[in-house]
Amino acid sequence: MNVDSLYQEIILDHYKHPHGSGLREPFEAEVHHVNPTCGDEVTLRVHLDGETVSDVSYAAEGCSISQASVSVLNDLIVGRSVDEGMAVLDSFTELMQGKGKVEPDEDVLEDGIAFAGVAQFPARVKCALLGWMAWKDAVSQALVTSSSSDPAITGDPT
Amino acid sequence: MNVDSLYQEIILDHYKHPHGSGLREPFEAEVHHVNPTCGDEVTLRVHLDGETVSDVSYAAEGCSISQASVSVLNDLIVGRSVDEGMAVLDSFTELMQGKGKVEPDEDVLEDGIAFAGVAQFPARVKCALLGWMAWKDAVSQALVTSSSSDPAITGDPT
Amino acid sequence: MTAVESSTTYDVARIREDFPILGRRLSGDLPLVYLDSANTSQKPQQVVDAIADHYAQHNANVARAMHQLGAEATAAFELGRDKVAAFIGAPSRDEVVYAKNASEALNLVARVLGDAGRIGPGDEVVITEMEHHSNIVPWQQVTQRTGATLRWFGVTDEGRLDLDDIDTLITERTKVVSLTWVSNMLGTINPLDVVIAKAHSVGALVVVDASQAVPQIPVDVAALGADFVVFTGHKLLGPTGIGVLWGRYDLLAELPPFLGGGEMIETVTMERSTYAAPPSRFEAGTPPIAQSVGLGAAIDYLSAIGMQNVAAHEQAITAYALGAMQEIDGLTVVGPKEAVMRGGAVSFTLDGIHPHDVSQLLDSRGVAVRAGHHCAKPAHLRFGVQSTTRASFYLYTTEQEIDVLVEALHHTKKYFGS
Amino acid sequence: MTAVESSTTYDVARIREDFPILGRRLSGDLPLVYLDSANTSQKPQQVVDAIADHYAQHNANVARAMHQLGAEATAAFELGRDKVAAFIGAPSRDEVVYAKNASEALNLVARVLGDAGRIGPGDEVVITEMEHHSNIVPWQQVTQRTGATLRWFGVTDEGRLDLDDIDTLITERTKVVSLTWVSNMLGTINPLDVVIAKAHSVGALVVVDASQAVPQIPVDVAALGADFVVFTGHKLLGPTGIGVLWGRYDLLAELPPFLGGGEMIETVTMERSTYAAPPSRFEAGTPPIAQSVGLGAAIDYLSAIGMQNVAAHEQAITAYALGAMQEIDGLTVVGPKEAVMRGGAVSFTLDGIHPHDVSQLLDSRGVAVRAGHHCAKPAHLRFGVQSTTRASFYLYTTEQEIDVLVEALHHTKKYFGS
Ligand SMILES: Cc1ncc(COP(=O)(O)O)c(C=O)c1O
Ligand SMILES: Cc1ncc(COP(=O)(O)O)c(C=O)c1O
Repeated sequence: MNVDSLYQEIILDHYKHPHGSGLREPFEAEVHHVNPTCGDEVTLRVHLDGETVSDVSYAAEGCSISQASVSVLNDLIVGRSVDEGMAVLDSFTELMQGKGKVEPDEDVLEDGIAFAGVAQFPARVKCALLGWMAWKDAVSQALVTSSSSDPAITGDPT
Repeated sequence: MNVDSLYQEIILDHYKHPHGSGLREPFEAEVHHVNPTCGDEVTLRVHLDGETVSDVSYAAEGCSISQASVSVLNDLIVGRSVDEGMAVLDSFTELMQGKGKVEPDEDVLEDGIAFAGVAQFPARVKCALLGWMAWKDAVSQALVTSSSSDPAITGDPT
Repeated sequence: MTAVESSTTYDVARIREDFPILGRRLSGDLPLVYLDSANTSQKPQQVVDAIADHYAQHNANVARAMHQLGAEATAAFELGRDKVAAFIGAPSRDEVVYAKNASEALNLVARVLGDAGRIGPGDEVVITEMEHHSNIVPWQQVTQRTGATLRWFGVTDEGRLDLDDIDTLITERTKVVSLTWVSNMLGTINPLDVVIAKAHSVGALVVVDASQAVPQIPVDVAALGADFVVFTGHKLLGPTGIGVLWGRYDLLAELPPFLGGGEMIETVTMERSTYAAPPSRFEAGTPPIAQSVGLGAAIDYLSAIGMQNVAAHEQAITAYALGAMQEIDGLTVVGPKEAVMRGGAVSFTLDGIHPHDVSQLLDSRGVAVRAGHHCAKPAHLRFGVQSTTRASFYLYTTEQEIDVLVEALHHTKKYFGS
Repeated sequence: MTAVESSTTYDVARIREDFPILGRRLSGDLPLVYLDSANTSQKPQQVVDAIADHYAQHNANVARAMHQLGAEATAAFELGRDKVAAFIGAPSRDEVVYAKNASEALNLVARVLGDAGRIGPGDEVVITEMEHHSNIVPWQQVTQRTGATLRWFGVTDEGRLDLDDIDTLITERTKVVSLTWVSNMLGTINPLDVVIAKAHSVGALVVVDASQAVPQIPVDVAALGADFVVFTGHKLLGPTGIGVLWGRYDLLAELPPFLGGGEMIETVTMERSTYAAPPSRFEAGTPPIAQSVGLGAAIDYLSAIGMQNVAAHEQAITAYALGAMQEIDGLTVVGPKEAVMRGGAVSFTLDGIHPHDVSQLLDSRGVAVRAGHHCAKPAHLRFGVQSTTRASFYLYTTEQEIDVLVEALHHTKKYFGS
């Protein structure tokens, strides 16, 4: 367990220069997730355009791993269909929970393969998954919203 | 720890032929004590005549030790003054809690010295003390009753 | 003949070697004959070592520590939970909540059902006359607090659950039915399927006290179909200080927390708190870390032998004991007299000799049994006795030990001249 | 110069030999530098052995067993209680109630005070902003349930209890004041005498969370004058699975039970139950038997060293650490910055580096610290931080270990380029 395998250059880059950070409109769902162990937090919004995830915006407060991971999520998910996004989520989750024994697929995960090292640090897996769990939650809520109302209407669903 | 030192002949005699058993009138106080561990029970009444304990009557359900001990109590206490009775109680309690290291005084405890062996069986000490604790409780209640009302009046203090 | 087959492969002498205490000599250099396993079981060396090794090499607090020791301790602690879940056939590890013992687990269920308003005025809770006090008092407390009514099944002369009244007992008013799987006093194994089906038909929840069941019979909570199942580590070759509540996840997820504090929260401000998902929601404070490791080792030990084999041995030794003991003049077994739908606890009376005195005399021969009400006063009252003596058996009990018991009972009779 | 004298006789190298885990090598063959004792303490071999020996040679259930093993186990279990009582200066052993941890003990007090009607509509409970979640959530729960109001002391910029408001906070409406003796996050030692005097002057009860105090300072509950004092075994060299509630006997004797079940009863019928005297009344089910034995061994260990000496060492090592750490650029101690009225937990931030990342880098050097909110979210909020890194020390901590910490912090800064 070498700490350098955890703090890959790519991760530190995303941490210092997060992609797509900030909360934007429009959005169909906003969620707030907390890692109860350490207090890391993320507020995350999803904007769907039909089947397409046209935006994932967020405000995150947390460690390098949790912040870099939501930045990579933004890269990987925006512009994809919900189904494709879910497939990426599955593959990222599988990597994280694989205890270092799962070989990441660069075609699917792109920069996300840098998180392979995190899987060897069980306490950090939750950090890496925080944003992804928030996205999963937000998407399910957005799908409910968009199926029960005019998908074009957006707003603050408090 | 020889079981014969617990089951002295004297104890088995008192167990088989308890002295003063049965509930009698008059009495100033009646108490019901239970050994929560095993369920042994005693109902015990005290009748005071001025300073003198003129009767201790009881109905006991329990093991040989608890039954023999209340029978010995009846022998030792009835006819004594409350203060003398309390002194005997103290000396019996001291013997029971002495872990086998206290030398019993036959002048004070008479047949009670047969309980010296019980002190080596911690689980049985509570059995031996059940009736004595009940008596202590009953006497304190009787003293309250007799000091707050005509000492000649007796009845059922339920 | 599988029974014979399994008894030839079941090597009790080999098993006993794992239990250091079974080699103990008592006062008078007598060998220990431990027949008090329904009270608490003995521990194999494997469990003792797992606990010692944890403290000596891997100790740290769990969940909240990010360092290597913390990761080791967390993994070891949660592995214990995985083992418990697998052992009882729980659909998910998140359905396994740790408590300090079975009593706390039962109180937890009773308290949160009350707090959640699932037990209220006019509602009824149904228990049985053969329950352990830990499955009586919490229901008395919650029904008193909420204005509900406590009702109970009676027990037949044979020591079986009296199901005659089931249709008048379990009605639309019934919100909870809580009963033991195996009685710790009578030994009776209850027909849970009948009770669970009836309770569910009226929409009541079923709590099963499996404290005496999990140690001696294979348990599959998913197949059982109850809503909550409770048991305790120390009767299962495990350490003191740990109990288990298994609950259906959807129910646990709906219920409010029990104790408040560290580890059970999602977020805390001075004004208000939100709570974590199960099982954390019900586990306030530092959990039983080393105890989970020890319980896991106990489960590994039992699983290696096979719970089917443990159950077969328990059955065989109980049949042997019931036969031998009932040949003694003046000895009356309180509870089912044959080893049918019956666990390995045999309570009895001996004419004219108080149970304390019986157990004391047995102890003088090295035979450890329990005397008293066994935390089941109502069941004793039902049979008109204040207390009984109880011999109880486990995977390490031998027929020779039963023979020593019987011999010691004869000696007891002689000693007290009856 | 008594300080120098006691530090010459205090042989930390000798003490470390008793803790097998301190010889652990971590990943990369690095020696363990354990600076997470406020989270949980390590265990000396003496404690590990006492527990193992209990299970292997003396295991039985307590109170209810009459056989020799039962007598041994009961004596060992109750001896643990005697040791706890003596260690904290309890006037009577019957004032020592065992819980599973400090959190349960705090919940116990909050629940029974609520159930007893001692906290009701219009009443107020006062806590502080520096409490551990386990001394916040139970009071939120009980005030919500009973219609009472929760109020709290603030914390000054220096991390001290803000006593300015004491006269408006603690009033005739106040029924309970519950506060920590030593903060697990800030390290602050609170002026309990002032708070207790004020609370008692208005007739309020005082609950002291001594979870961080009993391990590091000599405690005399009789001299302290609080009504309840709570602490936990695992921070005191003892096992997990045991906590202690000390309570004034007259109060305990008045209060209703908490959990219902075996061992806490006087008598049980199906209709109703009566309850045993304290401490049994509050200890339902099989108690933490082996844990009491282990805690007793821990107390023996600490007493042999002398709590005065343990406290002096804690003071000295904390002063050394505060000095060395605060020389690091960008490091800010959250809490009192000098070792005055202060325990051995030092929480800090490092500019631009998240505490998780700090603790991860320290771990890569073998240094075990805690990162996060330390179950004290409100205290973090007070200082405008979401989390901190905390190094905490105990009787086995050396100056060399602090030096390794400081060196590792410099490395961390370099690693993250700040
Ligand atoms: C001040 C304080 N109170 C309460 C607790 C809770 O102790 P436990 O987790 O053993 O219940 C802790 C430790 O976590 C603490 O530091
Ligand atoms: C049937 C039954 N239920 C509950 C309990 C309580 O278990 P514990 O004392 O571990 O809480 C016991 C054992 O004492 C039992 O036999």
